[in-house]
Amino acid sequence: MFILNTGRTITQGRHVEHKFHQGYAEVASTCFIHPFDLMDLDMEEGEHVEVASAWGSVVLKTESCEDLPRGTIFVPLGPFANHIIPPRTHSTGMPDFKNIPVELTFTERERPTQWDLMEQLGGKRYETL
Amino acid sequence: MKHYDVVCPFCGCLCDDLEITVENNRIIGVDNGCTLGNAKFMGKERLSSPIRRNGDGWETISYEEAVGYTVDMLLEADRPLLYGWSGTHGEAQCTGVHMCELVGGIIDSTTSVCHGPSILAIQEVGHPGCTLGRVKNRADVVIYWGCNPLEAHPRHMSRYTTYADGYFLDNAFRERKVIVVDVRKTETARVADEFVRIKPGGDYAVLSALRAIVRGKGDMVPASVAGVSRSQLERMVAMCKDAKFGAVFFGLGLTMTKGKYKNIRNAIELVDELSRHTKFTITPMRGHWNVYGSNEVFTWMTGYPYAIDFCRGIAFYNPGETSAIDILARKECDACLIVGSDPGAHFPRGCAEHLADIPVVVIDPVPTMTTAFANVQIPVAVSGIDAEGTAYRMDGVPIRVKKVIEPTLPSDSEVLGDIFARMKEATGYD
Amino acid sequence: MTELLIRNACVIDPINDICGEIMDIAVRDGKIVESVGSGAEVIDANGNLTMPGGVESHTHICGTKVNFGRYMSPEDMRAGRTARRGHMHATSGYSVPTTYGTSYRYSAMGYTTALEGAMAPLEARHTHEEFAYTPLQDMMANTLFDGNWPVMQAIHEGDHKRVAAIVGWTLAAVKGFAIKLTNPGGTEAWGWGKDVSSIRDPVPHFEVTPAEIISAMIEANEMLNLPHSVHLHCNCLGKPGNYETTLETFDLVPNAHDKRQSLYATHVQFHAYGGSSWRDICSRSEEICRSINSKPQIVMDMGQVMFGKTTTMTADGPMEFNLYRLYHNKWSNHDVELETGSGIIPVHYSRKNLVNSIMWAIGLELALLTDNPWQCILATDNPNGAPFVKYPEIIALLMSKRYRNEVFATVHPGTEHNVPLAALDRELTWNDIAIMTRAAPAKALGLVDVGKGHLGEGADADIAIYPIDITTTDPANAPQDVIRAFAQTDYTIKRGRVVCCRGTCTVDGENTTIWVKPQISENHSMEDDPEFNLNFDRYYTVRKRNYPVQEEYLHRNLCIETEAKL
Amino acid sequence: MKVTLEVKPRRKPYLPIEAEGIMPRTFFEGADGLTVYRGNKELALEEIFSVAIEGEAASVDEVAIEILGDSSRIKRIGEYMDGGRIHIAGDIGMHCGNFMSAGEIVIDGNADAWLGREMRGGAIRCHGNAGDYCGAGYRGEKRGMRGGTVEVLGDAGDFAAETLAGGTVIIHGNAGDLAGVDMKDGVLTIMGETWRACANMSGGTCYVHGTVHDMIPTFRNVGRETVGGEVFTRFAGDIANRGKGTLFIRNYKYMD
Repeated sequence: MFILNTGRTITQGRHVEHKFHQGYAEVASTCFIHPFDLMDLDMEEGEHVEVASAWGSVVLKTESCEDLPRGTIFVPLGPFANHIIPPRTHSTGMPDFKNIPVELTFTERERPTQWDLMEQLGGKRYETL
Repeated sequence: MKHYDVVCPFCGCLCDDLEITVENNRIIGVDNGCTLGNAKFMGKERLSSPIRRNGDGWETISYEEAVGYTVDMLLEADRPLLYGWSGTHGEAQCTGVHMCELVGGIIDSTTSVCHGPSILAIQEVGHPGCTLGRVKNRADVVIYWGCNPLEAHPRHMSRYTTYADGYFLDNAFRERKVIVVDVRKTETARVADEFVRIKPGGDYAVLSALRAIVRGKGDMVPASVAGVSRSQLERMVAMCKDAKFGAVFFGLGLTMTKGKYKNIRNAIELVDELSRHTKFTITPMRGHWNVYGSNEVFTWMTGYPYAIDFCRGIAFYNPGETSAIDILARKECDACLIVGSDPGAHFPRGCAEHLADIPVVVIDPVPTMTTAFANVQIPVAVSGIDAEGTAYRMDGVPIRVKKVIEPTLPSDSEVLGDIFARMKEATGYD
Repeated sequence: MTELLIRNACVIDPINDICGEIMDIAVRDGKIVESVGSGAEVIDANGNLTMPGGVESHTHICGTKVNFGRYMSPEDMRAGRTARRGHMHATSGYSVPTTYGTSYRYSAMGYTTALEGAMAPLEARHTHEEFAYTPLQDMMANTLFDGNWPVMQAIHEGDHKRVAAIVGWTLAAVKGFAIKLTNPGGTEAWGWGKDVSSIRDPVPHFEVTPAEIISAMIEANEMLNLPHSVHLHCNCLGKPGNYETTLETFDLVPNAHDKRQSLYATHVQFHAYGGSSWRDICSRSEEICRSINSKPQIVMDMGQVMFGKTTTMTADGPMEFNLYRLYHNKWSNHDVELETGSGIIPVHYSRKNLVNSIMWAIGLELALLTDNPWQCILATDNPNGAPFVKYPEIIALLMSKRYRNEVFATVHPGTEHNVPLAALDRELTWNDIAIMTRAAPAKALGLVDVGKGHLGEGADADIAIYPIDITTTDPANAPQDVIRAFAQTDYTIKRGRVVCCRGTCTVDGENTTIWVKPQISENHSMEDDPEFNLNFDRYYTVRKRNYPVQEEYLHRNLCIETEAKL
Repeated sequence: MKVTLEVKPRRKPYLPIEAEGIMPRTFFEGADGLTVYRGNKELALEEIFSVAIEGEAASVDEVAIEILGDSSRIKRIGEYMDGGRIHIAGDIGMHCGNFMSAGEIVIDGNADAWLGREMRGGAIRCHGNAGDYCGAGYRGEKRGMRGGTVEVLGDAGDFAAETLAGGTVIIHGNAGDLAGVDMKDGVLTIMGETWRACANMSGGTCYVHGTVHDMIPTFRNVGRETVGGEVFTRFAGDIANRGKGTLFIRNYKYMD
């Protein structure tokens, strides 16, 4: 079991006003993980991982990061992270955007695009007219 | 043409020293801005006219039609949610409150997913704060707790703390001590004099321990608290007590983690305790450029800073019940107007799913993830680029954001003003 | 052209020496006129008490600190909620109501003009934004200079013209109305968690004393020819024994103006304490009033405390921290760079508490011991002493010895040994009350010439008609009738329109912001002063270019341009 | 008098119904024209409930209200209740028994958040689970529940008995995170386990018969003490605050 934290990063921030770009999807679908944890999972950096919480699962691309404590992963805030974040707030108004237990499994599946995720939730992709 | 001292409408720092070069009504250069602000000023992908979801696709519609749709949607709803507001200027937020009051809906801003918990804490114990210049000119100890300014507020340290000149400091950079408290070693942690790494979910315990040490009861604190040794906590307290002016800044690392607002309350009570020994202040690192403005406007107009429910005519406030996440996750609204915000991207999926089930109007200059859930989207001018108005910095200082290019689309206040006027007409309110 | 005729009004208009005369009042296009045509709208006052609209010369109702009081107090908000109705928006709050709540309640009490007591220049834009949502009163703002760096530096250099020049530039830039000093020097010391302990105690680093700041600012005020005088919240607020500081401060004040006072001392109740601790605190109202009675150059307001819950808020940051240590309730503080501070805590003044009871008595004593009612204005430093909705009760207390005795019997039994109130038999008259609630504040603020505080020809048609017949009501024996009458007008008329009728506001309203612009010669202008500009951009966190409040925030406004002697 | 209210099916079943009028005094005084709200729409009671009233009452305490059907989204039942009885056969929505001062509410199912918020007196018994903020206070108000009893036979959510200032809260199952946080007075009893109990408490007493996880590190261990035949570790705290509360715990674990 891993602990998922989400948060801002500068690259996420740079793309946040242009969310339908590929660059945004790249950034927001990155799973930062300690290199030793990657080794334990028998994975290489850049391979895809399915991250599953009690609320859903999503495919992300791994990126190794020694600054993280072992046993934790970090995903920039955005639609990918939110695909597995619980909508409950403990009646405080604020969801658990941090400190969420998740399971990680290697996958060969492609990452979805941000529009794929929105369509899974009942939305409709917007392509420039 | 060059515009000087332009205000950046990106984050709560509201840097007001940008230089924007404009040619043929297009921005071609940004000086002094950070990478986040620059990206916003240089952004190009805007919608040029309202769009409507049409079966399996999208069609462009007129402003007239879009406004009409919005008016009908709001007036027909039993419990409409009016959400967003942090990405627009104060004048538009005021109209939003009047609209909400008129239709009997719920109005909430992105506060509920950033510093809402800080407000709940302030409502319990108050807030010893100050404007950022007070910190810049005086602070010799700066604590960043659960925030990463180098990535989220890139100029915070250079304008207001570590790297800024201070009147009372000869060599500010050397004289200021920086303490970073976080669960991971962030970019900001790398430049800290002291990095305190906490186990996830352990902030509250560490804050309690610090308070006990400040009160002289350190001997009762266990040797290790949530991954932090007592000796490091004692060192931290000594640095704080020795400070002439200490400033705590905190971010989503405290508001979003376990315990939510109780973490902030504990941090504020630590600052209260330190204030008995020396000068100490605490400031939330507000995210959106005008999220604090939404709190100010909502407060003077309704009495409450966010999550206000007007369904019963009077203002009712109960974050956890009247806040956007809870309303959507519990499917407690039947229409939604979203202004300058992107819950599609930034809310947990359970919330977005309800948006797919109800009529939604989005007012936003650019297509966002929320566009996917919109029945209608109305593009507007960007506040701070081609529309002007009031914004409130993270410390409460009001600044007027400017217009550097001539708008080709109406501003938020104009579109909302139009909707409100039509609503008043339809309800016979003069 | 719109015309209005108020018939059968029993008018008290102290500025025009009218006291209880039954007469008609004619109004055309928002101004009082000699007569109107037969087509004018008619209001029958039925012989009821009719006065100029109330003028509030010290209240905290708009701006950063007030809004923070709301923001941190949802428990206060739920105490006074009303739904949207007709022209009235929803309101919330008791001691710190929403802007609409404040405006409607003042209007129901007949108030048509109000001075916000404290505005930090850096945050002036906020105050002006809230003015726009306080639609039924004309508004103006005291502007804080108690810890202003460039001002203190100029005082230290002995350059009082520069002091005036900086003040003049700032007032015009932030669209302020008057100079406010809150615990001068103390708010800067609070930047280090300290305070000043007397008017001779130098401010850390800046090496000027509160006394020097006060004197220099009085001089600057007159150089700038401002309509109002310096408006001072004395040092050492709320501290036992502080009356000495207050008296010393009063002794600093020259008689520098022929039409009005040279110093407005606000909420003097909080500055009239004897004793050396909370244990032996007592009233020194007699000494304070002796000083006031001999100094026509000073006008004060009461700062009356009334029992119940309220919220204290002031720019006096260190004082609020002391209160926090006393009450252990929630505490907010907000220092403003290079300028001032502020603090907020909720309090509950209890009649069972000896100190609170003494405070209650002192405020009344100040009003009863001041010989000339023009020198003592009725105010609670809203909401610090009490929410302004308590004014009718204060009026009744001042007009009725019997009512005072009744209330006195309910306060802490130790009170009578510490205050002279029980021995004071004076009962104020209707005319005294009219002076203390409209004529004197208008005169003190310098607003008589722009048409406030009186009903003479050419004055603004701001009129309050209270449902009481003063020819048949004996206020000394009917305090409840007095309270009822002053709590709600039959009609409040603003700019010639009925804006509130028996508590219901009848228009959306649009107020006027009154501000000053001193005309300063170019060689004293701070516009292009190199030193001022350099330090500004170096030490403020807002660029000088972005500091002035833009015209967009003014809406309807009245700019008083003054000829500065500079 | 027996009042039976059966919830009718609704077209928008998730929209909450606010029904603070539903309490014994209303029916005792005559409930003609009683309305409830669906969002901003004011509706006759009969639009939401099938209503049956039998018998008479000589005092408010002789009024018994029975609520049947899906009442999980009905809010504010029994708000300001001052006598009589309410029985809820299923689940109940938020704010049940807010500010109540007397009488009894029995819930057979689960209760949503803010059960007995700022309660002054009377009794609430919930046979299922209670949501967050069970027996807690209002936003910004220093003192929460001040009197009466809330008893939950199942589990309670987070922030149970937050700012408790009087009365008794008993949770027979587990209580979530920060039970008894900022409590000032009164008694909180948790039969199961809980997390970070009584953080920042400044008065009152709490008993935890199970384990406290992530125990707050600023409580002073006073020693073993037997209460009602059970051996507890007694703590004084919270010393981060002024250390005036008492906490009896069977087992505890710090986050070290």
